[in-house]
Amino acid sequence: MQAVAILSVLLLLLFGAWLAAILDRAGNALVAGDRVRTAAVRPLHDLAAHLSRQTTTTEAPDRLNWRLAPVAYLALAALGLSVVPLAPGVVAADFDAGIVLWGACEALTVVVVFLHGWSANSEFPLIGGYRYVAIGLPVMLISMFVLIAAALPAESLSVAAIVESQREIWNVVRQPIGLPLFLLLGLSLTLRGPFDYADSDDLIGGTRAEASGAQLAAWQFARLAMLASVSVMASAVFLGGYLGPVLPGALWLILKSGVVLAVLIAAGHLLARMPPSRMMTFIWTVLLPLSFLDLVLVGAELLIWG
Amino acid sequence: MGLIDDAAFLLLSTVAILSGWRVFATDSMVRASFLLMMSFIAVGLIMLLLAAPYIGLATVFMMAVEMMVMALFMVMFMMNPAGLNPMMMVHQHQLAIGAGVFAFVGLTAAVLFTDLPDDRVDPGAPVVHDLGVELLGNSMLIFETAGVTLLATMVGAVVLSSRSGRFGAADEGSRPPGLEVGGEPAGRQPVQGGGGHHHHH
Amino acid sequence: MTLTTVLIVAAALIGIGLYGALSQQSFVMLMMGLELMLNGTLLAAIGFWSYGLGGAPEGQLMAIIVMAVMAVDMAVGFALIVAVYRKRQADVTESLTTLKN
Amino acid sequence: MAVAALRRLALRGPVPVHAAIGTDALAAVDDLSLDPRISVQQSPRHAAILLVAGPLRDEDRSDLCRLHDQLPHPRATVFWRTDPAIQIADPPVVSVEDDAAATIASVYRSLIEEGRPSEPDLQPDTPPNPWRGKGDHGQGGEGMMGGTPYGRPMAMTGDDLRDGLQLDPYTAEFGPFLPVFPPGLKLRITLQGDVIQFAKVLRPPLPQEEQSGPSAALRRIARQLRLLGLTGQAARALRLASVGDGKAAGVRRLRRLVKWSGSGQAIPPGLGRVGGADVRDRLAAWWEVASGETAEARAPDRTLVDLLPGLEWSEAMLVLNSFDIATLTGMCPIEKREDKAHSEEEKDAPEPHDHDGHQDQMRGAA
Repeated sequence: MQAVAILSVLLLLLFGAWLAAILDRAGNALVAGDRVRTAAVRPLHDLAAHLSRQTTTTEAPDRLNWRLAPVAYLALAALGLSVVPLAPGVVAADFDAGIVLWGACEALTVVVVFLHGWSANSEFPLIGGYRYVAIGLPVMLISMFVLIAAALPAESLSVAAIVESQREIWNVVRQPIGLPLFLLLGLSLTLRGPFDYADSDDLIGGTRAEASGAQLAAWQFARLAMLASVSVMASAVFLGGYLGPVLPGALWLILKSGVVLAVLIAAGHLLARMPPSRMMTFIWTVLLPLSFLDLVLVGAELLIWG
Repeated sequence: MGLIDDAAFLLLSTVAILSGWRVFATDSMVRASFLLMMSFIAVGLIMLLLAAPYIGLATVFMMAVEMMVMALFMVMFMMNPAGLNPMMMVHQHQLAIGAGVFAFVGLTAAVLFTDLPDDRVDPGAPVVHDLGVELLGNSMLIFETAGVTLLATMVGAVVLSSRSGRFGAADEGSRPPGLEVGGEPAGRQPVQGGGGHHHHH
Repeated sequence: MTLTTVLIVAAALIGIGLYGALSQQSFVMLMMGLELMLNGTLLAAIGFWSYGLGGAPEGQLMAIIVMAVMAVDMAVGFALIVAVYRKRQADVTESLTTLKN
Repeated sequence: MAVAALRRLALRGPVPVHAAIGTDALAAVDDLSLDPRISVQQSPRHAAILLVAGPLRDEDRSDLCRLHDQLPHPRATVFWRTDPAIQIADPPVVSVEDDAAATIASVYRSLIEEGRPSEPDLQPDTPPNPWRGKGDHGQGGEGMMGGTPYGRPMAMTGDDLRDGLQLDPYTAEFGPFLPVFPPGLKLRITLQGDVIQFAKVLRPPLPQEEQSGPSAALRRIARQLRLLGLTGQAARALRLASVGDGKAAGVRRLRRLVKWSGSGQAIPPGLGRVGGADVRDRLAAWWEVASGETAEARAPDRTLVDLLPGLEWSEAMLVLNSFDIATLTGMCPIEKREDKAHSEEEKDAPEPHDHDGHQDQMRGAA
């Protein structure tokens, strides 16, 4: 069963990244008022174009870390996804402390993105890396609070138990602040839209500005895979995961994750990005207190009705 | 299973010790920080083997954040954070090596000559659950004390590191160190009339 | 993997950490030595808990305390570095011959 | 076999192009970017074709060479609306006026499929500052600090504008082909973290045609939207700008879409205040012009180098792109010699280091 789960995790990442690439392009075309002329093979064209170009280097980069960063990013996406039950009893890594493992992956993602920016030895990637640390760390704090809030009704840190605790009512109904805050984390983890402080256009691509060829392709793929991973996690923790009538559980999980993926991509295209200092103020004064409030409300709710 | 555990332990402890040693042997400060993080991650994974999943993963989680901050401080405060210039910033080197070796040998001898208990934790025990019950049950006072200590630390850290102090700006009359002990201030000179801050444009 | 091997690994980490804490001139590097020693301590605590206490939760509590100490060490250490740097623009131990000012 | 399949696949996507924009070519490149056959990339590292659009100044040529060498192989250069500024390929590819996209696509095809040789480096792959063999370990520095190891000046301390912590500032030259800058602008900027401490204009922006009217306003709005991360909306603005008439309804729809994005709140209030108007006001005025109304122009009362210090990088880019190019040029007086008014500020900035010839760094040329 575990072998099936591990294989499914890898397939889910691959398929999710592909779907995300297609939706991303379609979303951009929709917003731009273009004809949506995306095709299922279009991500392959981009991949082939990247692979047909040289992977350049800079003067005296931290080469080991630079080349490893995309791989590590992808590995974190896979590791984070591995604690999510894909169907009743099918989970690649059945930890008692699954949520903590996910939290560790979030923290390490910040490290990996910083390293990707740092090791290129060039200023735009470096600024991108700095900025990402400044924004990424507080966003991660927020996500820990909402995840703990989601774990409270389950009385367990295991993701499987959290899914099971939603048999009667989904967490998104019970704790409505949690899901939007967690989706913000998703935007931040995947360097997307309003939380794209690492790879943004005002920094000429930020941490990936000096990356080219196969390395760039790997980095972009890792970002999309992480997007898939976050979507699945969000649907497991807040939308009841594999729970649902009639259809088999795995299908429900995929459907819900697809919806979350679409919402994340739409948010990335529709929302404007603030300058980082303004965003810092917003996070520390509005979003973080909101996540405290979420935790307090869930605690009160469990005390009264639980 | 025992063999796999042993192999994993061997691998992880090698990583932990090697990366711990490389921390003080690499020129790049950023690499040093993340090597230390590697060491912590390896120790965290050993704890997973020792049936302490929460503590192990929490170590990984905490150390990733802590070493990220550490790396930023390295870049901020070191002259040569990328290690492009080779460097050796050590003092009392022989003594330090001696102390390190002595500590290792002493502790190892103590370990080897002590009759260690053998009361293995039951693999099926709900350790995370037990820990939670303990933290918010019998040991709640200790746990809360740790929390309050951390809060006090945060307040103290902010007070210490902020510029404006009770008696004016913290860098007022600040004086850069000399190139040798007790020497003339190097680099920028203290401004006449006090106040390390220059005009702000 | 026995308690003995776990403790020897912990001793090695403590030894390296002690070397770092004693030999490094830079404050930040010095703190890394301290952290490495605490890393060894943490491993030893968990090792004792795992092999010696038969799963009594107080052992894990000990580890949590060590982690809290690490966090305090980091935060206060960095704050002191910033404060000293503001005052003296110094980031190595040799620059501080006195605690005055 | 696999390689051939890979090439065929690669050819079916759009051509990744990086544009080096010269005089009177900004609007043309904006229009070109809407063509589905090509996709304009911000970073030269992500492109296969370098498009040189519009005439350049003589002094920009060495920057162009450096930019050219940053493209990964296989690469080619296409000149458009200009004579070949630098000798690269023989013969150089010059695009016809009306269909640059077709030329670019055919060059790309021949590059990928038909064995057109990739263009070699224009500059020798040597470090700009001699360093090899110097120092105790041949690293170029003198001891642990100082010197220019690997051609990099070691950062020394300087005041932080925000809280006075004296940490390492970093000085580099940006431009003249940086996509987030107006074309031709070259600045020497001292950064601490991502905060600009000091800026100096080395070269003013190049003049661009069409500085008034709804289309020009929409193009400027598009640049601003791109900085806010709204690439789709920016493309829509450019599309509206490229059609002649009957765009009032389109502009209304776009404006609503942009309003929902929260861009109004995203720009900090009071940012880049010049002549009583901040970035928000200037953006609002462009929307008025884009909707066919008129907005009064305010004469700038500050220079660019006064505006930028203290701003964080993305704020600075918002400010920089909130002026039309004629106004911005007026704000960029070139000081031949450091006059009295600026010499004091100069003193604060660390000794600027020359990065010319830093050929695999993007700072100078990109």
